[in-house]
Amino acid sequence: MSERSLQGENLHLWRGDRHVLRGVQLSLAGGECLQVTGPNGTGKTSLLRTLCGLMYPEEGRVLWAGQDVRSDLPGFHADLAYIGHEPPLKVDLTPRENLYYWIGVRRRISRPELDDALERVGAEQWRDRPVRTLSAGQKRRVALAGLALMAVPLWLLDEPTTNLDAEGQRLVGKLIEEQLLRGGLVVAAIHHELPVPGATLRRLELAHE
Amino acid sequence: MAWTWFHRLGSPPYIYALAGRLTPWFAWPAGALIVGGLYGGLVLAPPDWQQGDGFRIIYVHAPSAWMSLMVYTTMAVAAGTGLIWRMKVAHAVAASCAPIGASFTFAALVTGALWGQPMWGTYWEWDPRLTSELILLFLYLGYMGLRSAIEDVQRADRMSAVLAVVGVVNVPIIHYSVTWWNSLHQAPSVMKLAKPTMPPSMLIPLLMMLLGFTLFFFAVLLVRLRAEVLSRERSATWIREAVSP
Amino acid sequence: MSEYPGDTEGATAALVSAVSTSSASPLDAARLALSRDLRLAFRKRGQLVQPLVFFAIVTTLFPLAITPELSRLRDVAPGVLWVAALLSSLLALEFLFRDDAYDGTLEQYALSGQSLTWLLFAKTAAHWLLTGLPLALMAPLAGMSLGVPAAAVPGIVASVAVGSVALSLIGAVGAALTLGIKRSGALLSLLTLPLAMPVLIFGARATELAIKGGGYAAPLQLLGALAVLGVTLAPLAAAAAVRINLE
Amino acid sequence: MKEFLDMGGYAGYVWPSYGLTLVIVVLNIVWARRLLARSREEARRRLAMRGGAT
Repeated sequence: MSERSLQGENLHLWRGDRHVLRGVQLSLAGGECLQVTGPNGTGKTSLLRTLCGLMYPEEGRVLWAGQDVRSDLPGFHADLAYIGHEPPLKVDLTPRENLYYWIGVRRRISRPELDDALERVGAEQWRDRPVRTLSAGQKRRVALAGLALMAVPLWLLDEPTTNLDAEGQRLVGKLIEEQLLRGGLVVAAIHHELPVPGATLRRLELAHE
Repeated sequence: MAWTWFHRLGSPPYIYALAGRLTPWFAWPAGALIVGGLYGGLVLAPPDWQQGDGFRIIYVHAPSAWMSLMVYTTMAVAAGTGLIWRMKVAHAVAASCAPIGASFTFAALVTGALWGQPMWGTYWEWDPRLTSELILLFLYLGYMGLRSAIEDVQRADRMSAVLAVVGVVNVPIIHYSVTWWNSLHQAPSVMKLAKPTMPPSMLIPLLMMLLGFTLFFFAVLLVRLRAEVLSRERSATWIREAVSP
Repeated sequence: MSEYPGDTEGATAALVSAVSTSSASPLDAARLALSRDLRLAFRKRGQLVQPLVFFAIVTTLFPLAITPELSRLRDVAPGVLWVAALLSSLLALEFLFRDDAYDGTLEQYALSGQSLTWLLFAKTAAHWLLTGLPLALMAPLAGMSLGVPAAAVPGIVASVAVGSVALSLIGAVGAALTLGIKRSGALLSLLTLPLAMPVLIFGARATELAIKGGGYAAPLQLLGALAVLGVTLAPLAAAAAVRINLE
Repeated sequence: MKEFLDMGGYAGYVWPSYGLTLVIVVLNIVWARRLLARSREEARRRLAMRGGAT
């Protein structure tokens, strides 16, 4: 089993007339967290979507465990969790139902496992209410529960602390810390500081042209 | 390396220059063949024993109908190539094909109707060939509609490529089903093309027209291709040379 | 922290085993994708019955437009039923992927490690269960109002049921292709209807033969062939289109 | 000549067919050339804009 690692080699991405990613290099090993910063519109989201294989870079490649991810996309996807700007939740379903379907498509989960995860993010009071009645912060917490439930080594998080109160932000930090302790990798696009210990934290600053 | 030619075909500056050089090599023979075919078809070929001079519509109807199918197939092959190898030039070819094909499909429909009036006594007959041609026109219009509805050129390329491939799988099915449907409801059509018994004086002009139209398609395609390649490019250096007056 | 399957001190090794042993089988994944759509549809029952009501209204229009004479309506009944079925199934298509694209579900499907083609097939199956099957069950009722004899009912149900499989699949491709486009309704029809014409031809013929009391096996088999071809190819095309849309 | 133009009584069908096809052929040439001219113009404009910015 090769070492868990994520590399981006010389990534170039164009969106229409804009050269969004201009030769981005990154390398991340197990137990490390990369914090991607930069003003709006500098390609943080595009970088995450390129890393997870949704977007095709015009040049360069992404390596997972030393292998080009294009050679086995489903295998790579089974190893990663990507949470975008909006938590991927159905407003007509409850948090419990949401997680049951969302995570269930990827891996088998038991009911107690699911309830534990929801309890962990403080959702036991409202886990059976339709998501449309929840606040933005509560939705974000459900997404965090899903993230934990996926049990995958690579996390790609786009602004994971948006809409969260101080306690919620600490929860994000705690989850990331645990993920790193397990030898997992985290790439987070974020405006402010991630609340995790600095030793494992690395930075990538994106800037405008 | 055996694959060099393939990679070179994917290079926009190379294609832009090549298309410019090749255009006259298709345009002039196309012109000569069409003029020759017209003379042969209108003047030299004898009137048909059954349809008289009315049959001469074949010399414009058949090439148009041939174009409608050939261009669609070319478009789908180019689109598929673009999808599989993520080749921008192939998408540019597909994008260039659609308006040409649609216009000739329209010509095939109208000339078919004009031929139908003296043969059937009505302009429109639900003849399988004409019905298929009509559906093909809808397919072209759908393709062009989808393309124009998507702002981003690359996304438009790839989305419409999927549609072109789906469409080309459907064309034979549509043709078969329409023929099947027609055979239930009426006698076989009078409009028979390219009868094996056609004398050479009739057949040769037809073949000239078919080949002439095909070459004409490639000539127009090459001009359009240059435009499409240009609009997909961002690298300034070769464009500056290409467009400097 | 007991909710983590591999959450022990020894970290990496446990995580690896947890991931590799518990991934969902393709069958489970498809079952979940399908049951999620069914559950969502039953939460929004209003949208569920709209295509059916539309079908009923369209079939009512024809007697008003042509004649109330059942003997004459019987002749046009196959065409009326099939055009109405085609349009009703089209009506529900715009929403097939729209919500999922909007709330990120499609993105998660594409990144789930499962085959996107397969998951979209499951979604299309759900769509058929929610529109095609009810239409097939309703078609005989509409047929009766057009003077169709009771003996034709099995033939009508069978042909609409099989034909609507093909319609759902063709529609799924159209819906996926028009995902990123605002006000895509007219374009969706323009893309989908020409592709659906063979289904209309064979379906109407099967219905006609059923009404006349003839053997309708041949057109029904052709419909079946179209459905099989759709099953094998349409989800692939839809998945390609969805991926492009996520780019 | 008159006989040729009459097309054995089919003139009303033959000549419009040829005419329409000719129009389509010519239009294809015109449209293609106009498209190329326009995208060259566009490319030149883009170059000028980029040149002005840097």
